[in-house]
Amino acid sequence: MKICVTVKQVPDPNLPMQVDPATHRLVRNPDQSILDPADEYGVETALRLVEEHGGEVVVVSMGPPSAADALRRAMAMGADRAILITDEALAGSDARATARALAAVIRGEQPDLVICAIEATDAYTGMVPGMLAELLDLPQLTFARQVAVEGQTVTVHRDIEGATQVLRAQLPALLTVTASIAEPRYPSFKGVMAAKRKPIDERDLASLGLEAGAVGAAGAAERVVALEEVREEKQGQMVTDDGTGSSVEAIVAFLERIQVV
Amino acid sequence: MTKDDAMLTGRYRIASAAAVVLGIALILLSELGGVHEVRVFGAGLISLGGIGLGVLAGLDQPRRAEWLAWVRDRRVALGMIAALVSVAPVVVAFAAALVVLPAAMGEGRSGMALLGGLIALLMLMASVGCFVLAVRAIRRAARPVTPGSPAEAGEEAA
Amino acid sequence: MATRRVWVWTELTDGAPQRPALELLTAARGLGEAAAVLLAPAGDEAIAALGAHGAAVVYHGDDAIYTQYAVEPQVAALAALIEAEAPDLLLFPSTFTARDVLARLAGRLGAGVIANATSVRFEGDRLLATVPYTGAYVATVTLEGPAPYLVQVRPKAYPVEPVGGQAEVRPVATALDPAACRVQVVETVPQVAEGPNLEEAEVIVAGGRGLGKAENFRLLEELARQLGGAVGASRAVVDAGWVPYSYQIGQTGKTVKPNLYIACGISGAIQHLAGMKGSKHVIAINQDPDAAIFEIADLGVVGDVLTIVPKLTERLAGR
Amino acid sequence: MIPTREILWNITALGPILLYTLMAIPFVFLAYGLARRVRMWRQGQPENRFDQLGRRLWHAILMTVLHGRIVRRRNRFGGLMHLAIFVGFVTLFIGTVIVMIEADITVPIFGVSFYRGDFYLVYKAVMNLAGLLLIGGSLAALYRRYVRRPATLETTGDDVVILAFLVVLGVQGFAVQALRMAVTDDPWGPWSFVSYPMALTLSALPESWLRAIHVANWYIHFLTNFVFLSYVAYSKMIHPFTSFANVLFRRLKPVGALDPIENIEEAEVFGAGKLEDFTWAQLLNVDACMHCGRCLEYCPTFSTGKPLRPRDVVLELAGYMADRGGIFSGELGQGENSARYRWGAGPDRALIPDVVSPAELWDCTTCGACMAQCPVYIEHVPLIVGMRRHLVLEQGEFPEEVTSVFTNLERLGSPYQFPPNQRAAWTKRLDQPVPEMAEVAARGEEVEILFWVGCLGSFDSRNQRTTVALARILQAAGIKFAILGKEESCTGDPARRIGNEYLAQMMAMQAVETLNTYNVKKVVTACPHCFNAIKNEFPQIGGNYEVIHHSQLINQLIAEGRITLDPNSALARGAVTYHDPCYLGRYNGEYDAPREALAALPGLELREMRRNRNTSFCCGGGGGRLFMEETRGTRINQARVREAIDTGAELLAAACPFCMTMFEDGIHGVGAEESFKVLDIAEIVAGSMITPNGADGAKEHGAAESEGAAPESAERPE
Repeated sequence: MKICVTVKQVPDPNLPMQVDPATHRLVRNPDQSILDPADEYGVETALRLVEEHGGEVVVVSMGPPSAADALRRAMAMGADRAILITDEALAGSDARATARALAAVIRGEQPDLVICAIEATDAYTGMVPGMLAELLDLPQLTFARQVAVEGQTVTVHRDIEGATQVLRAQLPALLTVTASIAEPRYPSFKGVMAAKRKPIDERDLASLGLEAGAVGAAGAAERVVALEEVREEKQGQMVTDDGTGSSVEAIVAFLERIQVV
Repeated sequence: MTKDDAMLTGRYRIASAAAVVLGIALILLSELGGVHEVRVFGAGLISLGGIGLGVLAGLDQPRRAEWLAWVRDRRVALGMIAALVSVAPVVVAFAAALVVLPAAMGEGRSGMALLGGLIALLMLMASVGCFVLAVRAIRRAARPVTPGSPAEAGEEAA
Repeated sequence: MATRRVWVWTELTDGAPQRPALELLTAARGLGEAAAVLLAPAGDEAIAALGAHGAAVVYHGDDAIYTQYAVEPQVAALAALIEAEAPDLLLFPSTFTARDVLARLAGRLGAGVIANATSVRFEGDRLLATVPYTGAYVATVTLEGPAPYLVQVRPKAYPVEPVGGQAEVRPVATALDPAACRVQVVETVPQVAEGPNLEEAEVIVAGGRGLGKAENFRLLEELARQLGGAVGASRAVVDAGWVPYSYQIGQTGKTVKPNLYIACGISGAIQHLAGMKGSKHVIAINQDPDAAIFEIADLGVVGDVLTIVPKLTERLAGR
Repeated sequence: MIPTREILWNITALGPILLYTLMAIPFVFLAYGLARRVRMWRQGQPENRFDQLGRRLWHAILMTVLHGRIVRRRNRFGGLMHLAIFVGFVTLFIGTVIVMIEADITVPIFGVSFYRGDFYLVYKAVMNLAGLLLIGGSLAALYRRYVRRPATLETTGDDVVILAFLVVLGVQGFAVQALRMAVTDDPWGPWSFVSYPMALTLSALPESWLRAIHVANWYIHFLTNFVFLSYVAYSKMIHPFTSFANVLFRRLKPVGALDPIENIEEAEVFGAGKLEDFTWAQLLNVDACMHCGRCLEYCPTFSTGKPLRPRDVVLELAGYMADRGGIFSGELGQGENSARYRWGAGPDRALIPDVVSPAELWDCTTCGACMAQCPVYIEHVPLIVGMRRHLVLEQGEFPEEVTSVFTNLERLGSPYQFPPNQRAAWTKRLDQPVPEMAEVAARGEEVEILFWVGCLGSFDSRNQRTTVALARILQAAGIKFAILGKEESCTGDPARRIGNEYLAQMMAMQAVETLNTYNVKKVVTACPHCFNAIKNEFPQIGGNYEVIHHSQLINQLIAEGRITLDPNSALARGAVTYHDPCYLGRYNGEYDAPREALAALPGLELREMRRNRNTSFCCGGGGGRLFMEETRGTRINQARVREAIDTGAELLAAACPFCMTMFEDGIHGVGAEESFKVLDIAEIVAGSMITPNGADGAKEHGAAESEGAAPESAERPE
């Protein structure tokens, strides 16, 4: 079984994020960028499936050359191979442009399964997997918290509003996986060293047969018009209860403000 | 081990064995021929040769030794016999002392003789006690070990 | 200029339109002529409800196939409908199925999408949407290229406003090949009322030693039920045997990242913080004004948990 | 008449012939067994333990012959018992050699006899005393094993057989002497004060009988000796050799420093997954264990019912090694020796998890109590960390909770998920600013000392109070200091002790680079783990600094009068007990400074816990345990808190942020938060300082310290 996992290098979500005011893009400092934690679940899922059924795990990413680090991390976890789509013309891609580039590579790989995170930790639109499924003409099974493959059938358990659901489809198919699917492994040092020796297949636009106008900022439909920094810093508001539950109103007001009620 | 090493080891082994044989000859000479000056050299050669043989065998590749297996298979019985043999003469000596204690007390110095009897009694008890404990321990050690895993043992502890 | 035609993709729960769809109808009315797209077998009440909330038109497809998890038939039908009717804007809520349909539809149409919008408006012909970005920024974004534009809107961004209209029903009769639905639903089991598990809960109510005794944990369970959340605990409470280890949040327990974390009687040792620091919003209730938990709380309440929590539960139940 | 006796009395020429000829046998056995062991040890990795031979030799004599660690106040019975057996055995052995020298060398070769006169008389008395010591000591040992039965002691068949041997050998000796004197009626008999009364009693027997029994005893005595000597190398009686060798070749580097994996990027083996991955000295270590059980006495895991027992880990390895080395079987791969050990099942087992289970390995807090107690200097912690390294680096296996610790260290430089730019957040609580090294360097200035805050001191609000208190003390004393702020990162201590050597080295190298960039000379820290790493492990990678622990600095400042304490401090009143952090006390020998600092406050009455100083009982947080759930046995931190409460103190003085975290948890765990509290030494001193303004420090800063205390809805402090 061949599994393609899409991964992304994102700025460490624990560090303050910065946006370039001129380009309206996230400042991506390679030193502070990591393999998207959300993607680790997909890599882990793929590794477990391959451990069970045999096969190959190929991680695919689009990004600057420094995104190779994220791919190495995935390979240190155990992925066999990595493909990095990197081209200056790709900068500024939106979901649509990203999906096109990824689809171009994955189409060539002919995998049995494509596994994606539900959404990336930096942009969290969650649109790429669905677009990718359409572009690759694959059935999509989303929000999986449990996956099983039997023969040519993939079965997925998912939690949706108020219910749990079991979905089934024939391979090839595309999955998106949630954080409860499996605890991602921490790569052993052996894995890290092995990953250093594994090749990263770099692809540029020309090799993918994509037009520069279809991807990158030029191919993006979504455009940022304005960016405003919100000082929605944590208020750290303190209320002292008078002993009769007087603070309840303040709590309710807070709940309303954050739209929980 | 290289070929040279093997040759060297072979030579050491011959030398050690020769030392033991020569040592034994010197001892016989010393005791039977009354040449007591050579006794210490005989003893020295036997010791050195013995050590040499032991070290060479110890550093060598382990190999199956039939007689060792024979000993091992009979180790409980051998242990029992050894225990009995080592204790028997002292038991006889101290038991005899206790038997003749009344007679010894009759010869004057009765206090000292009584003390001697007491010491003999204690020594006898210690010997017999140790004999019993050793026999028990030898039998217990021969029992097969119950296999188990460290983790199981840990749960037991917890 | 013709009136803009704004469609709202609609889902039903128990035969009634879901609340997010009704919110989007409010948004759609403000932008032009509102229509609802309802691809599901539905009764008259559902259609009427959509009309009552401002849908001038309801595009209704009632093929039985839609009762399934029918993303592909939906996309096929929507694509055909869009080609035929050429709407200006489609609004989608943020539900699981809406997201699946929207993304796939965008792929089919080769269109861009704005996700997570908190407001949508037009400036001339230009669509503008507000999207929170990385937590520290709010971006105003647009979509380039020809209509229709696809936008996914966050829940509760717009209020539900009944206006008492009546919708015209236009049947959607796209020919659908049952084989086009490649994903089958094997079973759907309604979730038991226990609420979500800790790792996935959007709201967590967690208790510490400040609760005094094991029985008081019940108060947290009631509040959690009211908020649709889960109950967690600090290590001290688990150590004391009040609740099982599966409740433990912290360095040596579970790591959680809910939208809202309500810490009740928890002092906030680093071992606990390590497990819940990723929470988006934190409310802390504690008697001790020096408690470390207040340092990471968005709202700190100095007071008695045993008084405040039941009051809060009662107050929320009354809404 | 000159006192002497006939040597080989009543023995024909056959006696010496047999005696000397058969001597080859015990020598072969002994040499074979010893050589087998040496061969086994040599399967280990190379390591230089042949440096400083003089020091090594003296220390080995001190610790073995002179019983340096064997006789201790806390192990008096066992220690004195051992000493008695040792002195008795060695004296008797030397005595035998003396007789041999007389009979075989000086008389036959040189015609000189010295075995006479006063020497002979004293000899007789000494030998009788030695015999008594040997028998008495051995009987005491049996009494200890069968009657006293300390929990830390387990008795094997081997133990009993050896003790029985020793008793019987002693008794045989007395019997031979008594029988001889009963016949010869030795006029100097009373000098042999044990044998003499028996000789008197025995003399009532006919001489022929006495002679016959004497001969039998004489032959059996030397044969028993030969059997015993032959048995030595295959039993724990090998210990005079292995113990001596083990102490001789012990690790001389600081006990707090773990040896790094050299050149890790090029290494092929990480940690110990097979026996051969240990160094030869470690294999010797394993073989030197005599299962005395002292390592268990202060072991936190043994005391709280966890699977890990350091003694058993060592014994399991020893049994496994014996199986694999084939001492008895003569063939590699026969499992005869496993019988000595509890879980013996042959040599086909994997080191981990069959011989040593991961549960055992993860239980260890690396507190070092086992190593401090071991009379023969076995180093358990490096063995355990070696196997942890294998699990982490090769297998990627470790408790789930640790994953976040590793990823946080990798990405954020701290085991907890806090960004580096929040490291200096605590400084806002001080009236005076605390400069960061980068600013100081930019101004071209220098500081006296760098305050290494540490991760817990930086991010954990409880330990931030200690940090703030220490900074206030430094400011009050007028010390020019700076912090690294966002440039500080973990020293690698937790990662290293969990076994992630690669990550630990990266962390340490980064820290050393930062410190060297600013040309730091002197470092103070409130964290004994940072202290130990900077002091003992950073020199491994080119970081050499003078490092002092905050308790030492505080004590010094008090002694020099640079800070003034209020004798009526409200904070420092009543009974207090001090907990020795493992990484400050046992690992770095500092027991006094914190106690002296507390003694400077007259309102405090220091009460010692039962386990203190080098027998201090771990808080449970070391070795990465702070970050792992304690799933087995009872809680270590609660055991220690109860012990502290049992002293009658209401205040526990801590000197380590790990301990602080464990104790805060432990106090809640035992439900003592109303009546008992824990404060760092720095908090106690800072809270009792008279500041230059003349105000009582505790009152003035008490409020400022209680962060977030602002009553009505106020902005957060930072």
